Amino acid sequence: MTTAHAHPSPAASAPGSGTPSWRLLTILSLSGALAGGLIVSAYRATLPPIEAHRAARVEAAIREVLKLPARWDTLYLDRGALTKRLPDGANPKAVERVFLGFDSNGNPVGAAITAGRPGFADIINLIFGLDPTSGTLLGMKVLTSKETPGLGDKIYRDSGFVRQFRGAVAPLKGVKDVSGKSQSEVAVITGATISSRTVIRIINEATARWQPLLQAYRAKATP
Amino acid sequence: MGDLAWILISALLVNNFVLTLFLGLCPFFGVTSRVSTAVRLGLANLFVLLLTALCAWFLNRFVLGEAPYLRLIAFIVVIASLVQIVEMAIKKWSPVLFRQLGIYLPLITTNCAILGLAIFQTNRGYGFWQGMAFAVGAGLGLTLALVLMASIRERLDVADVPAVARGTGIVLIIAACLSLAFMGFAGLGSSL
Amino acid sequence: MTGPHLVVTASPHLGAGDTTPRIMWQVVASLLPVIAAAAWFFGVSALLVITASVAGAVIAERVLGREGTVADGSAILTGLLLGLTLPAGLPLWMAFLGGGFGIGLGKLVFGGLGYNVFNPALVGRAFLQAAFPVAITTWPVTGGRFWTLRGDNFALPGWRAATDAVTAATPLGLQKFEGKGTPLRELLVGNTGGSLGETAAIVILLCGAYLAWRGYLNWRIPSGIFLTVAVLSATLHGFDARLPDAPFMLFSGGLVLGAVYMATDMVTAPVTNAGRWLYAAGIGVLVVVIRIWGGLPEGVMYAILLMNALVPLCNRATQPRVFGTGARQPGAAGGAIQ
Amino acid sequence: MSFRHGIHPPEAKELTRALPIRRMPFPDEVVLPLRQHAGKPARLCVKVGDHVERGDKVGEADGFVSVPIHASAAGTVAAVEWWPHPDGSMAESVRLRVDRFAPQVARPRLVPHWEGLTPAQVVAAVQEAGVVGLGGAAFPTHVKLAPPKDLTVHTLIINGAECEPYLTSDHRIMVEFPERVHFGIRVMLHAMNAKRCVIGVEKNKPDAIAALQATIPPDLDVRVLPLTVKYPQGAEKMLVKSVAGVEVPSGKLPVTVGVVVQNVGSVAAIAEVFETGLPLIERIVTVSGHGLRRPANLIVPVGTKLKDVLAQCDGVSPEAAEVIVGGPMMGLAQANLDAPVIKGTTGIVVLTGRETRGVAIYPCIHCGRCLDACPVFLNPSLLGDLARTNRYEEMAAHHLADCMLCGSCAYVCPSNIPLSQMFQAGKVALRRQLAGAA
Amino acid sequence: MAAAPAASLEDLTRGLWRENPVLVQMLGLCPTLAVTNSVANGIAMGVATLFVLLGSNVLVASLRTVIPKEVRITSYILIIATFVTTADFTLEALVPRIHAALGPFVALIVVNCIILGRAEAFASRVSVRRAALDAIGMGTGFTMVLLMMSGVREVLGSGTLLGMALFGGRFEPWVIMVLPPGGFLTLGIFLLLLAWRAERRQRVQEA
Amino acid sequence: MILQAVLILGGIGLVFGVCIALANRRLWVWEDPRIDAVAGMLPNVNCGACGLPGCRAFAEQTVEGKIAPAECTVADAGVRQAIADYLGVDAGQAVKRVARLLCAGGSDVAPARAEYRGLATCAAAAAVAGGGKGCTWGCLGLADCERACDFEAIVMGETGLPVVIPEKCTACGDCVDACPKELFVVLPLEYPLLVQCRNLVGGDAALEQCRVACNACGKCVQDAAPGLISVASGVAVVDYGRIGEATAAAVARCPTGAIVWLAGGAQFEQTPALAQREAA
Ligand SMILES: Cc1cc2nc3c(=O)[nH]c(=O)nc-3n(C[C@H](O)[C@H](O)[C@H](O)COP(=O)(O)O)c2cc1C
Ligand SMILES: Cc1cc2nc3c(=O)[nH]c(=O)nc-3n(C[C@H](O)[C@H](O)[C@H](O)COP(=O)(O)O)c2cc1C
Ligand SMILES: Cc1cc2nc3c(=O)[nH]c(=O)nc-3n(C[C@H](O)[C@H](O)[C@H](O)COP(=O)(O)O)c2cc1C
Ligand SMILES: Cc1cc2nc3c(=O)[nH]c(=O)nc-3n(C[C@H](O)[C@H](O)[C@H](O)CO)c2cc1C
Ligand code: SF4
Ligand code: SF4
Ligand code: SF4
Ligand code: SF4
Ligand code: FES
Repeated sequence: MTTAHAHPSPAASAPGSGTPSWRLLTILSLSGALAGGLIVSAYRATLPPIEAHRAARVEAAIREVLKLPARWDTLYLDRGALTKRLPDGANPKAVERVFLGFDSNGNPVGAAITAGRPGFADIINLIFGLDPTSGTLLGMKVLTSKETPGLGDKIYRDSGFVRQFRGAVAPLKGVKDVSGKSQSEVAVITGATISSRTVIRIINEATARWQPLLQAYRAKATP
Repeated sequence: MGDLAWILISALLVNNFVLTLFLGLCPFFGVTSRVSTAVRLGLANLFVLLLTALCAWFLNRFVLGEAPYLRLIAFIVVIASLVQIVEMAIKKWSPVLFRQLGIYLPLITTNCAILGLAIFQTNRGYGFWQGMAFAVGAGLGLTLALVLMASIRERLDVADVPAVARGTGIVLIIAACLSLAFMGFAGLGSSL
Repeated sequence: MTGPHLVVTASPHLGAGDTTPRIMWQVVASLLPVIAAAAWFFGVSALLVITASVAGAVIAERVLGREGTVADGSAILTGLLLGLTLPAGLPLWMAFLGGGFGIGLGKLVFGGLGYNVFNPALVGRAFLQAAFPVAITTWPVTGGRFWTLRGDNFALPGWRAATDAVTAATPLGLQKFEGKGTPLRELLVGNTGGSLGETAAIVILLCGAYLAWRGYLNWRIPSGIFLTVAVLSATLHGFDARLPDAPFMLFSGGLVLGAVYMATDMVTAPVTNAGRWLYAAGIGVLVVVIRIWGGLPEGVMYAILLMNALVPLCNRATQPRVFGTGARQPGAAGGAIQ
Repeated sequence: MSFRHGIHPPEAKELTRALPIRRMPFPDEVVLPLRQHAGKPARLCVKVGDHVERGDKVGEADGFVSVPIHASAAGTVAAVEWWPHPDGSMAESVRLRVDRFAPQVARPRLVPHWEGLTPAQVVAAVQEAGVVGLGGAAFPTHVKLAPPKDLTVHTLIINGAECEPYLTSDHRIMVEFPERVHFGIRVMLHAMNAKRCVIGVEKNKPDAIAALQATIPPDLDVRVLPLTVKYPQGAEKMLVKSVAGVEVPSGKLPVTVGVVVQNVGSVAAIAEVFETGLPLIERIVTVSGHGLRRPANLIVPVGTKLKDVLAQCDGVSPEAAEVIVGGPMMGLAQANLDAPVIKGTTGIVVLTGRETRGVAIYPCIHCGRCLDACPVFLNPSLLGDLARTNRYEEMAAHHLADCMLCGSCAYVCPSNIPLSQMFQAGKVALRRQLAGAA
Repeated sequence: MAAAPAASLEDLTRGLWRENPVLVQMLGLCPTLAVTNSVANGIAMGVATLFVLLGSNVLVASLRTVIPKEVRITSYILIIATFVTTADFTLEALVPRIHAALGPFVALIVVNCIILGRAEAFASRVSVRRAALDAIGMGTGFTMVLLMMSGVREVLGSGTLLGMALFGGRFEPWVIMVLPPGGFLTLGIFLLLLAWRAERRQRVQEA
Repeated sequence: MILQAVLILGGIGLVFGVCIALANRRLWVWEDPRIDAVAGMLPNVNCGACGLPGCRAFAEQTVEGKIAPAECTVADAGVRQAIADYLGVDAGQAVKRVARLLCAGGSDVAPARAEYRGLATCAAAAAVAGGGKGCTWGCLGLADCERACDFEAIVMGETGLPVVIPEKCTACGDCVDACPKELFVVLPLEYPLLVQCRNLVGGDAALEQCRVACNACGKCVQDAAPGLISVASGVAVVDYGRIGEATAAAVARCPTGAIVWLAGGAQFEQTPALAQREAA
């Protein structure tokens, strides 16, 4: 690669002259190798803690929304069905997945599902626990959001709001005042109606999508 | 389709690159004294953004799958080289445009909006068309912000701006007002 | 000849007699009925909030502005209009801050009267809305005794308002988030929740008609806004009956106050009549878009601010066609500023 | 019958509307600037000490777009020197001590009879008689009577609009001498080989309309057209639009659309010239204003000092603040009452302190009133902003050249911005820039 | 090359105020505005930038005789990108929360004009020592501005400093300060105040 | 891993290296880099004193050798020398020229005849009855020239006349363009003789308008070298082509002081207040 603007005098006006090409190439290759080497070493050195952090974050989220399961399986979506095995040749990062949790007796307690959609400011990503048989929610945790501090961020700061999802039955309904008549009612936060309704909508959409898949998986796994 | 529309609208208005994400402030503050130049720079940026989205998609898809750690360096090198080629082309074919954009053309390379687009696109796992929609939205959003700022600054050219505010001070205040106004688009497309 | 003491001035030696301060003070005067209506619905709190925002605006103008500009009345007008867009229960320190910010950063840094690009009252309000989104969306109910405060008006500067007042959702909030309508009569009379000046549509329309008749506001702007909003919302309502109908869209929220008093601020509106139609249509469209598809129940303020930003371009696109030429003035190419 | 935009200033014509024209006595001294008309100034042709008779030339026409200057009274040339001009500058002038005892009577014809003259000879005679447009611009009338060969004139438009407040001289001419107007039309039509004539008169002069209507000679195609009362109805291009419905292209003369506009006063002056055989040495001036003791419509010898004319009207009242030559919309304020009445002086208006515009100027609030007032559809608000920041080239790009300085914009501006003054200064600056570049 | 102590001091302090990259040179505004909604973010960003600046300046200065002119920009970008990637990984390993909050802006240090600008305009012409001093000065100047900005924005916008509540429960935070307009507003007001001070000082001097 | 990294980076580098090399060959436009360098050294105030449209044009012409570095009167001697050294040419010589005002009629000696009200600029006032000043040629004192000067070389004096500070004046000619009365001329500083009046009225009439007017008495014409000064149309005119023959004797008998002997200095004796301001 050469840059065009650095000719010191009219005499040197022929393009690319000055330094011989072989030298440029050597230097570039050398620096490329050097850069690559440095980066790779940095990557190697930091990979374990980074992976650990990421895993810990996922783990904490799953634990929270599945009410402390004993262990969990990762189920991948492969050709319209859930499987435990990663499809061949697929990039593990690019395949959609859910986490199926079990209690200490080995009974499934529910699935942790991640989902997202645009909220008030940008996309809200959350994870929630779902008992696929009854449609009962086990918990909800917002992973990332950019909602307004003081308003929209109540969807994860307001513990009252978050607590409502534990035990609620999907599909949920956002209301201003809970009548107590239905298990599906969730009171939206005043001043953050949009954000709260987005949370509800994410859960409803994700439930509609994953519940049948999970049920089918369970049906297949039981016999 | 709805997804693409949201990506476009979001990058254009709701999460405007300049006014809410703070990407591309150098041209926003530097090259907005005349509307005509701002339009051209905006469109040049749109063009480079499209190129970038294309490159990023290509690199992510075919080159970097195995080596995510090289993402940044690959992006920057590829984009820088591409822009350099574009720059030479403009210098050759439109010397007037080249002179007007002056030193800012090479700076498109070192412009946050470009690299930011590539990074966002990667982090959000956008596919090809999503990437294109994102680039178009971002580019138009950048152009919109540049043109608005330039038209306002042209108006202020004949205003009696107090000495302390002349220069960058007033430009930042305008940016703040524009950014406030763009808050009106918040939640657009998140329809309940 | 020892003649008279001669004065020489440029032609024309006569003037139409209107002056900028007179226009401003006339608009101030025309707001008095609106303020009275606010006081009727929200009691003493209304007057307190308006006073605080006027004080903020005037003090900023006095301290930061050029000598003697308070007398032109524009700062007071800004303060009044800002006050009228605020909820009655707002802590006074916030209203004061809004007035100061609006004048300081919305007007004086641009060079003062005539040079600002954005409507200073709305810059003040947008600032407050972004800074204190909870306080500014806490809408007290109308009615009640005159002397009862409608909120924690006297919260200490910097302190949060105690939330004990009776509040209600605005008609727009009700419509957007709960799908509940409000009777048109209530909207027209103003017996609904909302900011001080936005509730009594009828009073504002009457005052606006007076101003338009006197030539102090350009009738094209409110007409264009009302027309656009009516047509658009009627069409959308026709497609989807759950969306609000045109009368509701017209008379709820700040549309009437915004269209009559704020979009018409000539400093921040286009100078050409064609540009004004364009500007008005833009505001109308944005209001409908934000109200129906946006995250906020109300979009008048943002619509006006956004169109304020587009005013230079509106002007540029609508330069008059010069007598005896086929061509407009240089617009896009030649660079019409303003 | 109107054009778009424009304004409605108070007319204030009642002060002199009904006052018959009267002749003022000769002053002791007249001052004849050699530059009284558009085009090249006249060339001096007398020396100090020379004696001249009334109607004798003191200056020769210098080229085609120029006219001679004639002595308006018999007397002796006292000096040839720089003298205050009503446009505010100093001009080379012939100072004539009027011979008190000279008979000032009609002399043998200096201008030939018009019958039998070819159009070209009429044009030459008109030039020799020193006739210029009396509507204010003082453009040599014979030039307008000799349109370029490739253009034909189908209509002569007579400008009887007199839209300036206070002024009534044209009004009185139309009321008192309608036949003279028609005679002038006859001469002009002959000179231009045109057939049709329209006299445009604002509707606020019904007596003038009636008088003209009643005296139309049967053999002439003359029509009297009542016009909307609106300023600047009398501006040439506006009048053409009102009367003929066409816009004279920007930068072009009315003759390109086949019309020529002449002021009623000019027409009457031509008639008078051919009737009396004397060149243009006097004119009718409205002297009016609330700062004046006794307003009047006067026949004033050209060259009479303003102070002498004012003295004829019993002088100015104590409240008088500003003396304007011309009307209050476009006229020029005078710093020196020694300046003389010249051929283009339509009126002298004395305003009181109360009438003059205020001093406080506010920034432009973009109310757009000036855009709605400007009859040539400029953007005075923008031009004003550009002028304030000395951006003259951009003003030119925004058609400053089309501005006719009518002052409508400044009249309506609530911020009291002296827009037309700024535009005039801008035009001067541009002209100087051009001159500098050349 | 033994630079006089005065010159080294000059290299070090230039970036702090007189040629402050943000306030005077108007460089690197994107990160300055984007990440300053909390002090922790500001510090992390400042330190990361300082690290990259120091690394690249030193490397560029030490390689200045080796790198041919034709490929110098490319080489600088390579060098910078390497340091940035390293910084990015390190931040994610050490302070994952802050790394997440900074979003793409750590990676965007690559295109921060300050860094390329210093490499090109300064480090490529001087000794390693001077380049290092300059990097420290500029980096500190940048960090200082980030600290000032994020201090104001966090205190007003959240009522906290480094996450610790300052005013007790009844403080009403100015949410705008942590929103995008608040970034523009804070820097704008900073610049207005600076200009005002400079003007006043000049007036005092004249009087 | 390292190998992979190197391969990828190398691959990318190679592809684009080739692209750019190709592009370089086909698209590259040569521009003399010295222009940028010289432009960088110039003051970049784009004042036009050199007679060229801006500093970059000056840089182009210096590089081409069409104009000597010294012609930039704004740059100080060091900068001019630096440019000259850089280009290996001679810095050249430029005559120091300054703006001179052709009027001395301050408000103390040249009274106004009417009170001008309106826009406080000379250009605007000049269009209104000549600004109301008794002498219609004279300075209106509304400071258009002061505002036009980019170098703060013009200060309005006590009597409303602009005072040019020769040290700061770069002879850019902005004041010449700005003054609607065309009262400025740019002359070499060393030219000693100046008629500070443009009033064409002669004799006592001139003195009525202004006490320092040139009344065209012709005394200076008699006292100077024959033909050096002439009185044409009411005002004395110096033939600067023959300025070398000038002596101070020419101004000795001027009854009004309209003609002055400057001896290479500033034009007006600075008033005490002005001098103080300057000293501060
Ligand atoms: C500055 C600002 C920020 C806001 N942020 C959010 C938000 O993060 N989430 C949200 O749902 N609504 C947000 N809103 C929207 C309003 O608060 C909206 O009125 C509210 O969602 C409606 O709730 P309500 O029906 O309880 O009034 C915001 C509004 C403003 C002015
Ligand atoms: C430079 C100039 C040239 C003119 N040439 C002609 C001409 O050739 N023929 C003509 O009929 N009128 C000519 N006119 C006269 C104009 O048509 C017009 O009558 C005159 O400018 C006065 O009009 P006003 O008072 O509306 O400005 C000319 C005017 C000017 C200023
Ligand atoms: C704004 C404006 C108003 C004018 N008003 C009149 C008027 O009322 N009457 C008139 O005779 N001429 C008026 N004129 C002058 C005419 O434009 C034109 O010069 C004149 O009618 C031509 O006739 P003349 O050459 O015989 O004077 C006006 C000019 C301008 C620019
Ligand atoms: C009809 C009319 C409406 C106005 N509306 C506003 C307004 O909404 N906000 C405001 O700050 N000033 C308003 N003003 C006052 C004035 O124009 C304003 O202070 C300027 O924007 C300050 O430069 C208005 C003035 C008029 C005549
Ligand atoms: S003076 Fe010029 S700009 Fe003003 S109204 Fe008349 S023509 Fe239009
Ligand atoms: S009339 Fe005056 S205030 Fe109104 S737009 Fe025109 S110049 Fe501005
Ligand atoms: S010299 Fe000219 S520009 Fe300067 S103040 Fe005098 S008249 Fe005005
Ligand atoms: S007479 Fe001469 S010196 Fe006096 S004011 Fe006039 S031009 Fe100036
Ligand atoms: S720092 Fe973001 S574009 Fe320059």
